[in-house]
Amino acid sequence: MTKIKSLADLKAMKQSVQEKIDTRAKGTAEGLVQVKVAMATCGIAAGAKKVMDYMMSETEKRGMDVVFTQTGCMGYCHAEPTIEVTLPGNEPIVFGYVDLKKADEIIDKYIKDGELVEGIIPVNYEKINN
Amino acid sequence: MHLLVCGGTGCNASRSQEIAANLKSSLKDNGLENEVQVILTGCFGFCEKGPIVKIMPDNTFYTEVKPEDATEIIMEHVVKGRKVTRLLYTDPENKQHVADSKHMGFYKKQMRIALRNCGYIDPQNIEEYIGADGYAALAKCLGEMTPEQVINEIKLSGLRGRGGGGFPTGLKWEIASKNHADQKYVVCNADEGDPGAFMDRSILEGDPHSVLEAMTINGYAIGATIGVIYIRAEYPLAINRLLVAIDQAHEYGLLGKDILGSGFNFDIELRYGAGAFVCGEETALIHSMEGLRGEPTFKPPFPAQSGYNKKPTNVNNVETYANIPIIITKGADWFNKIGTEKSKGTKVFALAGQINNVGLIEVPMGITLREVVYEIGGGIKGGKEFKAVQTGGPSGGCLTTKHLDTPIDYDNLLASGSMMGSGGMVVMDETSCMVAIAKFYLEFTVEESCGKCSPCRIGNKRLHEILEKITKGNGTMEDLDNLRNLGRVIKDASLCGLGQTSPNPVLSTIENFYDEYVEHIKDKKCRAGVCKSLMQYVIDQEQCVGCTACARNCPVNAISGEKKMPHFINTELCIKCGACIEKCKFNAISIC
Amino acid sequence: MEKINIIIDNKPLQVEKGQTVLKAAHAHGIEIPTLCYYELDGVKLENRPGGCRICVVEIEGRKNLAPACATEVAEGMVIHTCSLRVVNARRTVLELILSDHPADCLICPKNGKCELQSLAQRLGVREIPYQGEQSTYRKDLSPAIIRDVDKCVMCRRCETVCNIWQTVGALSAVNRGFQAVVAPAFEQDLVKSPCTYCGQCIMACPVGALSEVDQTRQVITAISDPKKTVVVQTAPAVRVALGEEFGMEPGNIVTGQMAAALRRIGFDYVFDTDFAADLTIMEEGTELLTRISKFTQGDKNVKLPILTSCCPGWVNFFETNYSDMLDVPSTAKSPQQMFGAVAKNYLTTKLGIKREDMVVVSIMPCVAKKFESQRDEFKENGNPDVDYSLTTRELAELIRQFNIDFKTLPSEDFDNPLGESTGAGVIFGATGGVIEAATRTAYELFTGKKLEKVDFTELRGLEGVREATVDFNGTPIKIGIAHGLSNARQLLDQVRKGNSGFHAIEVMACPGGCIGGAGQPFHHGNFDIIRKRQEAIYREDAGKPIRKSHENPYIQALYKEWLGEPCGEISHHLLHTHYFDKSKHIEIEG
Amino acid sequence: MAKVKLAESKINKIKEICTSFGNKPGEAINVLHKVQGEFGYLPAEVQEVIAQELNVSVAQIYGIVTFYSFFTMTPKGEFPISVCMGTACYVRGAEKVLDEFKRELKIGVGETTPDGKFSLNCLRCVGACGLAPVVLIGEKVYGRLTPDGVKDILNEYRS
Repeated sequence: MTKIKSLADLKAMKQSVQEKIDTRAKGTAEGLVQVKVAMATCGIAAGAKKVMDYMMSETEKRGMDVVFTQTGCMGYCHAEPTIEVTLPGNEPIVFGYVDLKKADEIIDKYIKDGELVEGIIPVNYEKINN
Repeated sequence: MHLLVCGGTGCNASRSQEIAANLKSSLKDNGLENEVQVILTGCFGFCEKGPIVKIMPDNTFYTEVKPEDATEIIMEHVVKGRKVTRLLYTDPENKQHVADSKHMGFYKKQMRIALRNCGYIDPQNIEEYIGADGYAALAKCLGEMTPEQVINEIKLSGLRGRGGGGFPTGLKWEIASKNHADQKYVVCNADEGDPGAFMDRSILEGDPHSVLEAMTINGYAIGATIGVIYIRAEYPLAINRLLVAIDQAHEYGLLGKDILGSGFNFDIELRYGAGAFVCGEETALIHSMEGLRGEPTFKPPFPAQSGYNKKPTNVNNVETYANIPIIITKGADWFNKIGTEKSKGTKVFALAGQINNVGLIEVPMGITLREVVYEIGGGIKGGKEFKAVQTGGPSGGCLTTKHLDTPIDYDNLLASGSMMGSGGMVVMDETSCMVAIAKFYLEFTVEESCGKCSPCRIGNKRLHEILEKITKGNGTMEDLDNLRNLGRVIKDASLCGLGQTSPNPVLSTIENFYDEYVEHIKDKKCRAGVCKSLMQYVIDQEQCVGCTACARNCPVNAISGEKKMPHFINTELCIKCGACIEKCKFNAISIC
Repeated sequence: MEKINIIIDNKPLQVEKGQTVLKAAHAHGIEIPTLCYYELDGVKLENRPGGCRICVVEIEGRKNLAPACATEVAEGMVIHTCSLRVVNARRTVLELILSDHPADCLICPKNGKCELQSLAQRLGVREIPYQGEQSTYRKDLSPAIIRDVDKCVMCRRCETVCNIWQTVGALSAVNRGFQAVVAPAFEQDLVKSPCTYCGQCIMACPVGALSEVDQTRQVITAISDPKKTVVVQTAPAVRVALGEEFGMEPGNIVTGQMAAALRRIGFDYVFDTDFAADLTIMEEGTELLTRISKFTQGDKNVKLPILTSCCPGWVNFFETNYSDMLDVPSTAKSPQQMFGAVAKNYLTTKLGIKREDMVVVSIMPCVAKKFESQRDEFKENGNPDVDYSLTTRELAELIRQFNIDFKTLPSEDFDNPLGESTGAGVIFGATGGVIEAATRTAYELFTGKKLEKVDFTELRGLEGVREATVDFNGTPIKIGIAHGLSNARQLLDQVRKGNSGFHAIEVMACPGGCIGGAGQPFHHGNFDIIRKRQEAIYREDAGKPIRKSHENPYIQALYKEWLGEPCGEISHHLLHTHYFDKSKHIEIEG
Repeated sequence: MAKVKLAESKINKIKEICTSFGNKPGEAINVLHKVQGEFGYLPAEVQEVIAQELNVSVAQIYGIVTFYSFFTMTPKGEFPISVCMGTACYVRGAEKVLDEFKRELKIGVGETTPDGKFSLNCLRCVGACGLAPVVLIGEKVYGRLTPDGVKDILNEYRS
């Protein structure tokens, strides 16, 4: 069964996805933390998968409500693996050179307490609005 | 509150560590060490104005901060909440201080159009793509536009092929649409073979649906119902993501029969490349798709007339396609305001080599090399001297300090003896020998030449041999003339784009680094210390303490000497591997 | 034909639309040099990969030089064929090609006939500034063809001929870049490939990368041996081409001079393969008639159509590609081998000499004949029926070596009894000739009537595949003709399906038949030469007093004296053969 | 009659792959990819079977195999090592890393160690330029490699 049969279907789907994303971004729903892991060849080669798996299990262990998504290359190939953490109501922060130790630190300090840790990659471009 | 101090190489060299330390101690003095944290970050990519200190959450951006400014920042900004105006960034145009870094022009240096979704959405979730306005362009085309209107929009946008040559995309589509046939094809060239370029891979891995959507639009515009993606087999992840995306698009009715109820059918299949750079050339690519040796054929006929299976075929590369959906949704007028007069939009570059921020960047056409290297790229690694940037890979040439302020677009690059190519940008410092670089690229071309036409098959081999001779110290001045003549003839007389551009690395380095060639030939010297035959390793008898580390690590036992006595290198035996230099703790070994 | 206006070398010209720059220029007396370009217009064979870049010209408004052979003219096109830019590029490209080509011209089999050599001469190359590594490969010696690919210039002509015209698939471009070369699979020797030894690759090769095995030395040795009786036979197509080797116009018939020259060289008997061709018709024609009558009587064991088996390239081809149909071709040996069998069995007895003391040499327009003569089934205790098979070119070489002024040589006749032939034997040299000759005889034998018109023009021509139905007094006989193995494949595939409806099919591997054989003087792609040879063949036929094989008095005598009847006991042993499965079989290991 | 011998299971596998692509000559490259994926390399006998199944000359198949660097006729080692020689890796010292591999393994490029454990090859850009110089062992990517690190990496596989 095809899910989108017409323009209206597409628009409806866009709307609903947008809402979901917005909800996630604004973190209105019970202070959801969002973590994106750059999973392109560079990232994976540098160990992004391991980091993501580790963070997922660690946050779960600690009972933290974190949504993980994989995404494509963020462009910071020099600092792979890179992850982007968005705390409710905050600008996204990108961390580079994330190994398991750094992942622990990010969970313990930034995700838990909003305390920044070293390894931030300053974002140097604007996102265009669709 | 957080104080972010740039810990990038450039800023580090300008004592950013010291700044951080001073900030911390000043905070302590004020008893704020628990409320405010000082964090060292990666490079802000704004090294010209470094060191940088950024205050969060108010986004204040202090530039050219010195260690002694730390106290003032704490006292004024943190304690009293007043910005330190003199350290704020000054907008070069209106000379105004910019308090909020969001308003700094610097952040507009990069503009992500083709990469708009890379790093934002989950590439394996079509719903996220739809949420990011994905497939809206397709819906617009199918629902509101005629094929002619679609082509016209692309023509108006001024988009040019991002794969190398820069042929106007709209015009290409128009030619293919005007050739009538019972079957036409749309082909996405994802055989990114340029060593040092990986933007296509990143797009396919990060945003596969944008390519699928664009190909479908392309199919609608020219009247094709089958799309083929020709992708390098060396990109397993990209292949995987594409396969998932194609499945999802089918499932959601965005590929297949009667898309969005429009009656338009379109399907996409994959074909795998098998490691032949020449297959980036569209006629070679088509032969490879047909299961043959990927040898190019003479054009005309163009693929738009007779391509895959002898049917009209439109070939575009990945990055070109990634631009299409957003041009349709935002309109040609939006797109053609970006870039320069003849090169519209943005270009993705893979910044690599001796540069701090190796990575994928997307910049508007017309940006200068200086901005790319020193601002976005964070400058040269280890604070070394910038020497050249190689663009366009084996088809391109080198740009040097004199080109630092030339706006980058198709025509300017061509005029400076290089080309846009697929967008590899390899930055080189003084440790790169330009003769060796030319040789490196020629080695590549010799290996990748298909062998069909004589200038490329034999000519490039000869170019490589002459370069080899020069790097071995056996060159003559006559060789330079031969390189030039041969290079010109190969460009002029070769069958396809590979041969027509393969001498560029040689010709442009001769043009820009003539002295370095002459040094190799006349003085038998390689200033970068790369050409082994021209080097000799010597142990400084004063510096050497006789620790024997070098001798123990020499793979060919060329180093001798008594313990605690200065050592010697037997230059006859030495293979110039450099192992001794790496092991010497006393800087006693040098190359001359 | 629509005309358009172009300018070549400042000359405004009106040329045909759709033509290439090369042809448009040629039509107006401007000869742009070429190397990889090869065309046999008569059989629509074309090789223009645009790869050698020798024919590049400057077209105003284009960034790069364009190959004249592959560029179509367009209205208003301004072309320069000898601007400084073009001349420099052309010469540099040639110097590059020469830099990767052995300079052993003096001992090269193509010396004096090499297109690269002429090019170097024409462009006045005196030195090669770009010296460097030369590609080297193993030399490949097969029974008929020598591959010396160090000399290969990657023109791809042989590849095109082997794959497109012949569909043999022995050769392909392999490797890439500087290592690229044309070779059989796994760069193995030709003997391990499906090569049919048709030799058209040799004809196409502009240089000495492909050549035939030279046996002139062995022949001279045999002639000088007083113990040996050396007998020579000459194939029909040789007499209409040999003159070209001595500067005569193509189409000159030099039968008499050839016989005279052979005698001066020292052959003891100068005979004619045409005689054996007549004999072939007797055997093959009888076989055809037997098959037809058995077939019409409903004999299920009989296969139709019958396929001719005179062409050794063709025989190799069906043994490799149609091994499931080995009972379809005629079992009659080729004229060369019939001659050999008759010479070594009948003539030896007649002359009272031992088989070992007779050496049979054949002069053939063919390279595959060298292979055929070495087949095991054509040997008796290791002694072959035909000892040496020379090409037309090798004969010319012999004639020159023996200080003979061929042009002024007075004509002489062949020796008898194996020197007399009919017009039917002569036309074996052209495509459709064998089947026409067979028809002339079969008609009379089948109908018992005298044939009024011996010229079956419907069977002649140069179309790759031809079909005709001949009325055998109320019985329609459907005949198929193919020259070129790609065309043969078309017919054979129909036969394999069982719905062809043909009674007889003639196949020749080479363009135009034996007149375009690979042993003939090089035509360098000038198909007019083949056309003129073809005209000459039919002229020779028309001038013959007897034009039907069964009317050849020496043939009649041979049957009376020795063979008995066509397809009889002796024929079966000496004049017929069988075929082998040479296809590749995938077998389970272990 | 020329014979090509191959194990039954292999013949069947090749036939199966060819059939899955409709035995079309135009699918030759896809077929070769699949078959190489199955057997690790493309020996002559395998090419013979493919040629027969796709009804093209084996010379043509060999022409394709030798054209594309991805296809190989020699079996690779248990752990195939590929050193990236893309530009980014080259300017960051890939050559030195390659030299170290050669020295450690005592084999040249395109060769396999006598014990069949390692084979060494160069390839052009895996697209992980940010990690230059990059080496692949099997599917695993090692980035930011120095000659010093070569021995340690090999030791991971040597035991």
